Amino acid sequence: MNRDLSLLIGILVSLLALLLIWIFYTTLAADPGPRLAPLALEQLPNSGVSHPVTAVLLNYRAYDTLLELAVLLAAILGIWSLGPAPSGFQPAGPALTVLANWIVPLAIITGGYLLWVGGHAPGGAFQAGALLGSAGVILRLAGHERAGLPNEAAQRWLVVAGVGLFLLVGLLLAVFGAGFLTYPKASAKWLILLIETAATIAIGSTLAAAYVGGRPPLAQSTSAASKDLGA
Amino acid sequence: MSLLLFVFDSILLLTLLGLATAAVLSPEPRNAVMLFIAFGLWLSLVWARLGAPDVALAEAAIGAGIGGALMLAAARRSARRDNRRDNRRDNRRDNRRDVSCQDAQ
Amino acid sequence: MTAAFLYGAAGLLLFALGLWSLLVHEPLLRKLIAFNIMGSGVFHLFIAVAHRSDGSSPDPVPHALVLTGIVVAVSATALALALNSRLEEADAKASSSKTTPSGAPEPNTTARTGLPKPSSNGANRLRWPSR
Amino acid sequence: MISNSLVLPIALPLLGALLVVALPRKMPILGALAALATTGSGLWVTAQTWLQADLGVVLGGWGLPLGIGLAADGLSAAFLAMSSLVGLGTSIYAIGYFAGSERCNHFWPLWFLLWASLNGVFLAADLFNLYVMLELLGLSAAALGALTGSRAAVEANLRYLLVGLLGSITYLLGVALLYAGYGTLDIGLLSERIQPSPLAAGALVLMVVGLALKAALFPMHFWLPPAHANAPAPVSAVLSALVVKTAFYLILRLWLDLFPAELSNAAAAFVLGVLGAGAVLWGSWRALRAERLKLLAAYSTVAQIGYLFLFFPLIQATPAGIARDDLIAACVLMALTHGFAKAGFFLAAGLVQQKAGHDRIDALGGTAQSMPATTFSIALAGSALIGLPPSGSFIAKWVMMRGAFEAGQWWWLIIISTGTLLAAAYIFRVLSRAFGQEPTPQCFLTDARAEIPALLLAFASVALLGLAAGPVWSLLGFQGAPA
Repeated sequence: MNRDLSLLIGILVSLLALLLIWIFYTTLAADPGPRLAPLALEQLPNSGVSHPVTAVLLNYRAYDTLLELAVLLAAILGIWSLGPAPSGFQPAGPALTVLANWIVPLAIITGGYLLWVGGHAPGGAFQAGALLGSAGVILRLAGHERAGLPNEAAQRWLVVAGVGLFLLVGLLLAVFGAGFLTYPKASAKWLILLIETAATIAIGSTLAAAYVGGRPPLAQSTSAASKDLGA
Repeated sequence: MSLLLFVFDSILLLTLLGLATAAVLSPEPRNAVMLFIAFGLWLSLVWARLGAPDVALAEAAIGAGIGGALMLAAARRSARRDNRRDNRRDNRRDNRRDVSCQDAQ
Repeated sequence: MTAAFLYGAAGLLLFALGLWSLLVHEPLLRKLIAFNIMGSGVFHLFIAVAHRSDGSSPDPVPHALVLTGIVVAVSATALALALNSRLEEADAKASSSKTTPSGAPEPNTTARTGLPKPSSNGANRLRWPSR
Repeated sequence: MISNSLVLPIALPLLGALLVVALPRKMPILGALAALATTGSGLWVTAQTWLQADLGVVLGGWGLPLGIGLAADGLSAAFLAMSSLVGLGTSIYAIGYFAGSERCNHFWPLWFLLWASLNGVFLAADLFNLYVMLELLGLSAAALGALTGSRAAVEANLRYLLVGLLGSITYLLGVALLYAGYGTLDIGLLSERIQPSPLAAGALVLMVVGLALKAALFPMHFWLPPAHANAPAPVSAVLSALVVKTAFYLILRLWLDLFPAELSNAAAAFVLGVLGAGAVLWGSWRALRAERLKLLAAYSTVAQIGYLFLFFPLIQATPAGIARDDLIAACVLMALTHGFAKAGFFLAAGLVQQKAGHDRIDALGGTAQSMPATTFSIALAGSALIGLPPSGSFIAKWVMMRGAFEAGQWWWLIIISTGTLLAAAYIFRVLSRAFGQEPTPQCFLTDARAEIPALLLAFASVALLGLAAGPVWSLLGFQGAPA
């Protein structure tokens, strides 16, 4: 891009930044007004978890989280629609293989721990899922073509697991309970843990699949079926 | 707020802005991604200071970790493609030079 | 109050820095880094606002929003990179087929939309076209 | 239970997406069933809103500031009805269009995610939830647009994805500022608390600019024509008819419901009107010059979005009362008419492209002869795009011109009439080519499954919305349609 133009844009953007900072200053100087924090903390004992962020994510604003998992699903479906994955890396040298053999189980165990601890301390499905995903990244770097993921048909189930279970719980609660995603107080803890587990698995496998970067290689049986479908 | 804390906050933020500027200004893709990962990790440090350990953890693992890994893979792929293309172009130029040499002889 | 202002202002600066880079830099990877920095700026503002009252515990709602935002941003990055890699593949194929003179333009697509032709120098650039 | 049904237009397509991902072998059947269920639930919500009252529900059982609200009033219901009917038509068309293609596997799940987010935007009452919805919309729309896999399509949709991301992050910055100032994300609560202040003004500008980028308002429209013209036909139809409308719908919603009147004032409305006027003139002109049918349709979308923004200065200048209600209803009617007409137009253009192997306007001769029903659809949809009676846009333009006259803003009249003339020119250019040869009578329908949805959508834009515009008024809670 033209140097003068980029300078001009720079000046305009700086002015915008100054304006925004001034606006922010006037906002902070004014009365803070009502905030959601006291309310969120007050309702915490009824939410089924004792960690406020998890309560917001999976109870008060669970609908947002459901949709966020759908965004992740849209991304991986978009990636798959673009064609098969590029070929993987060469099988790694002994050092990386040994490292992968240590790190991957460690990441999975830590992920499980983070998932469990999310109910009452920092942690939860996203952090745990990210760890699972990074385990997949390391596996792919070490030469595993599919980043430790199963075949295509199973991957399809894995990436929908999070939204699927979430939505199913929500709809069942709407039909038999108080309303969509309205957990009964008694079972809230277990429902949240169930949803979080499915979400962790889905997030982990989706992130790993995104790193693979394309449609998984078809297994023998399903490839025949999809040919039928294509015909 | 104590002066010490103010200085501490300022250093945290200046480093953060410095890393972001460096990441944005770096023309070489792999360096830019490395700087971006460093920025993400530093950001998670800042968020931990602001009492948001959950978000700090997620930013380190997802934003800097997975996002960085994705970008790094892309930077490496495009670098490899550029190399291959440059090699091919060099080969072609060499061939042409060979031809012209033969013509001259 | 001062800390919240400092941190919030830094978030706004990050947003502006990312916006500038997104507008002026052409390679896709740089645009994506810029977009991620813009996003981080907005998230940073949320976290600073959550931290506002120095005494009490921070507001968990913005924290949850930012967690959601981070996952959304990484999803978008992954999709954009996949699209870009597809584009680079197409360019690599096009430039390798150009070694033979039969590099016939694909009918009905590029030639007709008035889109920029595949850049021959490889590094994939994405302009905000005005043509 | 009735307010729980608000969830269904979002949950059912989401469920459909999951099912078609998990069970790819059952794809077309599952897809058709889920499409029917989605349409049914959308129309059910519309009917409830129309016959009874506005619906609202706060999910999670926590009450308002903490939970996320869903709401359906007349405005949401009108757009929801459009997305339901256009979505159903497109789904049926897609069964035929993608038959025998491997792309079918990728179309259905992404399309259901897109549909869920469309309905989700129309029903949302929470600013952050809208951000997530907009991102779901942007990602699935860009992925769908790139489905043809051609270089042009991938590049155009990569740009579309980035522009969408820029738009939604700008919107999110506005939301963050509002949260900093007022501590809530619910539109209803916020509208009670919000005061004219630098903060509110800044948030308004950020949110409207971000959304205008996604709505392709001139001069931020540059990404739209290549993205819409290179997508597969059913995708182009939903992109043009529905996806850009969501951003427009949100601007209208924020303008009418959220921000205080001191901020959404005459000057701001005038800016939007001027940009709309630019879109009308530039979009129509480029449509006239376009060489391809689908590119013509895409530029025509730019122009039609422009008309919608012309309503803002008029709504602003008219005092509350029947005249203002008429303008708002006419604006919605215009958006709906364009939705149906453009969907029908793109679906028909897709058939022409499939049959002829190209969609160059100059080489369309004989289309009327070989595909009479499709040509008829293009003509019907075209008459709605021009604004000929009895289409819905005729009534909308009539109300708009009357409003401009009464508000003393005569200059908009020039824009509207110039745009209409240009639209007539580009539509008749297509039709004159299509009727280029002596017609020999053939079967009216050549491929019923694909041609009927296009025909019905085009027909709806002309007859349903034009001859029976009254329901739009009563759905919005206003008194009868203007004579």
